[in-house]
Amino acid sequence: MQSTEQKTEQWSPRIVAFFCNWCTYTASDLAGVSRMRYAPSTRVIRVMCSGRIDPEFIMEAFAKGADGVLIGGCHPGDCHYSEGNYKCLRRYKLLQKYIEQMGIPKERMRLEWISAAEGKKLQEVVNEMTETLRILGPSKIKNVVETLAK
Amino acid sequence: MEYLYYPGCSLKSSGRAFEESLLAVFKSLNIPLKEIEDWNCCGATSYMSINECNAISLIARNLAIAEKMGGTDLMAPCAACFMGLTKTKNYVETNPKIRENVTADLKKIGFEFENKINVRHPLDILVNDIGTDKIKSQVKTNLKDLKVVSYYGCQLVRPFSPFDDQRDPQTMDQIVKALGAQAIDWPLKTRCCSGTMTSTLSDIGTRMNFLLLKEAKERGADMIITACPLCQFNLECFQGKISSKFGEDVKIPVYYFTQLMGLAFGLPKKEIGLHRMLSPLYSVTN
Amino acid sequence: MTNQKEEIRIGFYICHCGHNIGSIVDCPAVAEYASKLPHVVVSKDYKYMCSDPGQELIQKDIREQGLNRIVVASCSPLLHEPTFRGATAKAGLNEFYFQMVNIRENVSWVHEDKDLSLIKAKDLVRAAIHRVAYHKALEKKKVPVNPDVLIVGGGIAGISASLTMANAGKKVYLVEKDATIGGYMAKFDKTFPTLDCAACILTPKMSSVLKHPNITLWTWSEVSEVSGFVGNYKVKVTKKPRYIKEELCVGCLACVEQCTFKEGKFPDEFNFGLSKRKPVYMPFPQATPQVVVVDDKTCLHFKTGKCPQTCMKACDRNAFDFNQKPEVVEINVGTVILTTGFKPFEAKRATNYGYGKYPNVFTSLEVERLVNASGPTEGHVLLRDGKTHPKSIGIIHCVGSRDDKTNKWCSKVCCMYSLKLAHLLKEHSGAEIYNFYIDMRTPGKGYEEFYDKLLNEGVQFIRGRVSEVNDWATTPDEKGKLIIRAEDTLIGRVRRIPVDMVVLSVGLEPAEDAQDVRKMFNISCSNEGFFLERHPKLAPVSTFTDGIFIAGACQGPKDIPDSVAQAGAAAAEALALIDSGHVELEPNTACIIEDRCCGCQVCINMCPYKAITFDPDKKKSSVNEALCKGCGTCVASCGSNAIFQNLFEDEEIMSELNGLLIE
Amino acid sequence: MANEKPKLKLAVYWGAACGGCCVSVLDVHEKLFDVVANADLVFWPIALDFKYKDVEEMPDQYIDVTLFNGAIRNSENEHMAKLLRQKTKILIAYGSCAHMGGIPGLANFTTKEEIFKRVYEESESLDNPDKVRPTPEVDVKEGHLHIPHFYEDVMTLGQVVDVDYYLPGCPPQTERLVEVFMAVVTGAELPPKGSLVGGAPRVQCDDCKRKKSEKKGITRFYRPWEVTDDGETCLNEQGILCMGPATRGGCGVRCIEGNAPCRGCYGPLEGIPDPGAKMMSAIASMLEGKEEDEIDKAIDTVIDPAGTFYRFSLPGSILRRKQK
Repeated sequence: MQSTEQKTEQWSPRIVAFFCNWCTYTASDLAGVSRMRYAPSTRVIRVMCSGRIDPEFIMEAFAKGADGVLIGGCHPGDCHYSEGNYKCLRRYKLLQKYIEQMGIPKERMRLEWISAAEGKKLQEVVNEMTETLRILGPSKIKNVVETLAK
Repeated sequence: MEYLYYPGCSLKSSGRAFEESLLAVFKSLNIPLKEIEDWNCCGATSYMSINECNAISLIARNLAIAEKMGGTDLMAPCAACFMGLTKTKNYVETNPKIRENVTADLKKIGFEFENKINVRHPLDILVNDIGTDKIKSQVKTNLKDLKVVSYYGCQLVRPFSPFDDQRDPQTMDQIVKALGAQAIDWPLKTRCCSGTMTSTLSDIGTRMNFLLLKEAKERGADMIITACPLCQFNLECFQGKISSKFGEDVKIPVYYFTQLMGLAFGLPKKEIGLHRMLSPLYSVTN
Repeated sequence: MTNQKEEIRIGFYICHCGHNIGSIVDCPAVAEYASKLPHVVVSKDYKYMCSDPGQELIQKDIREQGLNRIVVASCSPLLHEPTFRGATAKAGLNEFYFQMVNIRENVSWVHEDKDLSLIKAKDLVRAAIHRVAYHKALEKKKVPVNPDVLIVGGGIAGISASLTMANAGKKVYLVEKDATIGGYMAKFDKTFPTLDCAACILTPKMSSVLKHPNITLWTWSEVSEVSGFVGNYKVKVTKKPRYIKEELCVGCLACVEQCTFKEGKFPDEFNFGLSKRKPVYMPFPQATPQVVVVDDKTCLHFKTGKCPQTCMKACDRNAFDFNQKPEVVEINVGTVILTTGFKPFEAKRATNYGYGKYPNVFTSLEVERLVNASGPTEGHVLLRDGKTHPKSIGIIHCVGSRDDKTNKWCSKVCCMYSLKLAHLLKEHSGAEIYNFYIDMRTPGKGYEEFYDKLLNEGVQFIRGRVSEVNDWATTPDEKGKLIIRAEDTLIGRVRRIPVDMVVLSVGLEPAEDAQDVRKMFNISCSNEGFFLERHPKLAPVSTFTDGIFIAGACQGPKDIPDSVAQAGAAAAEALALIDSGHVELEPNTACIIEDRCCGCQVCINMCPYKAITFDPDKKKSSVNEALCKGCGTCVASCGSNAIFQNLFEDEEIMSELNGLLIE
Repeated sequence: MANEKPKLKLAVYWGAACGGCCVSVLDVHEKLFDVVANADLVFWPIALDFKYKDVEEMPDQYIDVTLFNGAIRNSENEHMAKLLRQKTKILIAYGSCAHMGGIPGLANFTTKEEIFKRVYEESESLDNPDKVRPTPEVDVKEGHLHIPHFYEDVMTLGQVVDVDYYLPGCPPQTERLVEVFMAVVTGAELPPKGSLVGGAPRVQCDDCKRKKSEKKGITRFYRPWEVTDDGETCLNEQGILCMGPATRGGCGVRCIEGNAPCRGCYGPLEGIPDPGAKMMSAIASMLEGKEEDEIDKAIDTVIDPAGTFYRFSLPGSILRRKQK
């Protein structure tokens, strides 16, 4: 049980994490059962398949103040619904291009394949992303959006 | 495509025959080579064991130069160089601490090191890039009666074997076949040539070489070919001493595989450094 | 939209889970916080929500406080969602008015910082409370389970499972891709540790499979398509042409005798090429069914078209039909048991052992045939030349197992079968036997005792991984022998041992087609490629796909007893499902709002289950609820928001999202 | 007869707009007579000579219907929006610009500074050695001069005042305008405040005559000139990016009928918060390919996603503008 959790005095980013029920969400349970410590930055929203994730959700997350968005799906070829993860990947790729055009650093949005067996990977990914976001600092998207919507 | 070329010290001194034949053969296959500028030692000397970290940086400098010259593949014919460079690339790739250290060191001397150069061995290039068919097409001399054992030595395939089977390498044998000669299989392809022991612990060194030479002859080989200057040196230079010491004639020509290629391609003997060899190859050259 | 007329009354409960949650998350503080959130009428913390009193607490409040939405913050929904849904339903509220917050696996078990954990818990709770307001009443669909079962793979596991199911009165379809059932066990001479004859215990089972009224056996056949869902799978089986009318052939072998090839000419698969067969052949004497097969890759008729067809003429029952084409049969089953077995490690890959280079290096399976009385040498142990008797034999363990260069895993059966082969080889040839092993792994009833027996039989054991096998003779008497080099780690020296014959105890690998099979049946594989069980301890024969079970070596290296045991377990699981009569489906299916659908058909390709169809007259698409498995991929693809997914509607997810972020 | 009951007072105003919307009002052709028969145009800068003070002098709620087209780009736009809101019973955001920001909204991809730099310092046709920039307020001996403040961002009408109805389109389909107008005249029951009028309940594809199939399997997209449209197959299926699948119908698929892909000026369907997100999702859903590089290749052919999917709607989108 390695303690890789960051300390409080550091600013803790808020990551909205859309996890597939069958792989990454199960992996997060596994991480829990194995008491793997990781940064308390993620806020998980469970979906049945990464293919359900609508670009709308991700934009909304940023607009409402998320510092990052993490998508967790099954490894290629392992989708519980055979190909939902590929469909997610295609949308993600396009969205990524858009996000960058909108001046949002692409590091704020991340897609990872994390199988039900990879609690360790989940821990690493979350810690890694948390670090990256710390370096980027808090997202200003929310303020920008709000000042515009008088 | 053009390959960058890292000769290393041997090919400029004791192993000149290797360089000469290599360049000649590549020329006749018209594979462009470009020697990298201002290269330094490959690490095959004791400084590696004094401070590995600095040693790695020093070796990586060669890779950095190659990067700067804008190539993708760097060819290192000498087995020791090949191993040293592959090892360096591998360490930098897999060990973040080393990467940090190396990139920092090289930055100091003006290199933006990305470690993106592929380290290649001529055998790899000839078999996998050029292809044995192209080699076949160049053959002018009939070698069908020539029996050849290929001796790879240790460093080509151990600990890294990027292009050949670690336990039973094949590329040199493939070339022998392509040249129309008979490739004799033997289990000693990668067994130790005793490295520097021929001079430091000569009893052991010579015995190890005796075993190799004896087995080659036992299997009816007319010659041994190798890809390593040190192996070539060990196997060739002590044959007289060994024969008398063990009371058994183990004299057999030991050539670089590139020289055999040169012969097959009908290149002039001088161009492929035959004049530098101790044991003449009657069966082919006469 | 939420039903505007009804007032939303949310009950929130947070669980301490003893100290599991309570020690990190300040539960009372969260309850206090939640009580101020919109629509929250009741907000409580309790030691163990999943306990009966905990559940009664919810039910009581539903009745007395008129709650119509329930949120519980405790462990993972994958664990206790059913529990709390049940509690909700017991109180007369639709179970889908419930939402669960995971503050154990996702908070208290993975974080140490109490302040940040509290913030995170509040966020998650707020999200759930926003979300639940949008929940709708849904009905779980009950679908009947088709009692018929499909079993794929006719090895010992498949055979056992089939017989168990059939004896329980279920209709069984057993599909085997080879021409006979029996699998690897049929090739063995004896089985460890009891050394009873494999054929003697297997063949009776094989014939009872054939005779059993409840079993439909399709050999030389493969599953080619699977659709549907638990309880109602639709399966297409392709019967490969064997050019013999199965029902007519009695296995008299007249055709084989009369084949234009007077002698066997082609490597006999059953004997791993140690003998030759003709293009028309019976896989092996006890093959089940007793029906010959014509191999169209080697048969003259198919290769040249110029064959006298003496075989056909020899058949007095006119069983031949050279025009047979692949035939596809479609069956409906409720459950599936996969017993597709393994693939032996390909010895050539261990280049340092010289298999394929030195003729007298054999694989353990070849030797199984050599020592088999019905094998190519009638049980005589002979070298490749077919006449020399080996005087010394080296058996190398862990070939392709426990090796970074090939497979990391221990193949579990090799130690025991190597011991068995050592015994049989000694018995049949009297040769000196050397076993080279890394560790001797003999757990199992009577296994260690078997090892002891071998030690006393005078078989040599050398502890050390063999570095190489070569023909490098250093003394005249070594000429023509194979030299085994290994470090004897017990005496700490490298040894060179010359032998006449080397046996490579090859490990077990996932079957060639494991990936195709897993994709077809929509299950997962663990990293090394064996089928992944639902839970390594508590659900070893179930998969993540309901109604699909696994048994035998397809799940991981296994010996015969284990395979048979698993087959029984898988059969029991299948029977339990069948006898429950029906399955309940999560109502998270997708639905198309016809009025919004524009008929662009983007969604149709999204569905891996062909659940969406387009009606060209209406110019609308619609979802077949029975086929929809609820991934929601189509929902995201719709540019018109014409599709919604129950339990995961846009507004439900959006409100959860907003709840998460807006304090 | 119409003139028996008091005539409606009608105003048409433009914010940051091209003028097309104002002109489109004239596209009602002879129907214009029905309009004038029932209404007095009390304010219409593009066509009739009114002054702002005329509006200021009007009592509140004096105007029955105002068609406000154009986005909010500067202080003048905002001032007039607020003024007209105050003077109008029914304020209609008329056209894509007022509705979602429109083409002027694309300015949200840059900043005021960048725009001024380009216009007053870098423009090729420029002769401005002193790099003079507009100064909103300046005192000269003749007195105090002022021009509108240029805002940092473009906003939709709905983002500055509260809007009664939205009439989408660039420009709106004028038949729709007449319908709405007549509804007001005849006092028919009007849709709930804030709703979008003059749009179809379904997206473009519903009216599009082109052949659509379930097999999309697009491997790359083409710019319109890179391929020859067969004239009958769904443009997207031919790899020509068409916003139809996520764009509200009602325009009578004018562009597609003219063999040009839909650009999305009518915006998204009811209840969809972001115009581009859905389109991105739909487009990506038509792609095939599983290898990352295959997908990347396909995505690379979607030139400028933001500009394409938010051509008319950047300020009205969830993210509203490029981050600075």
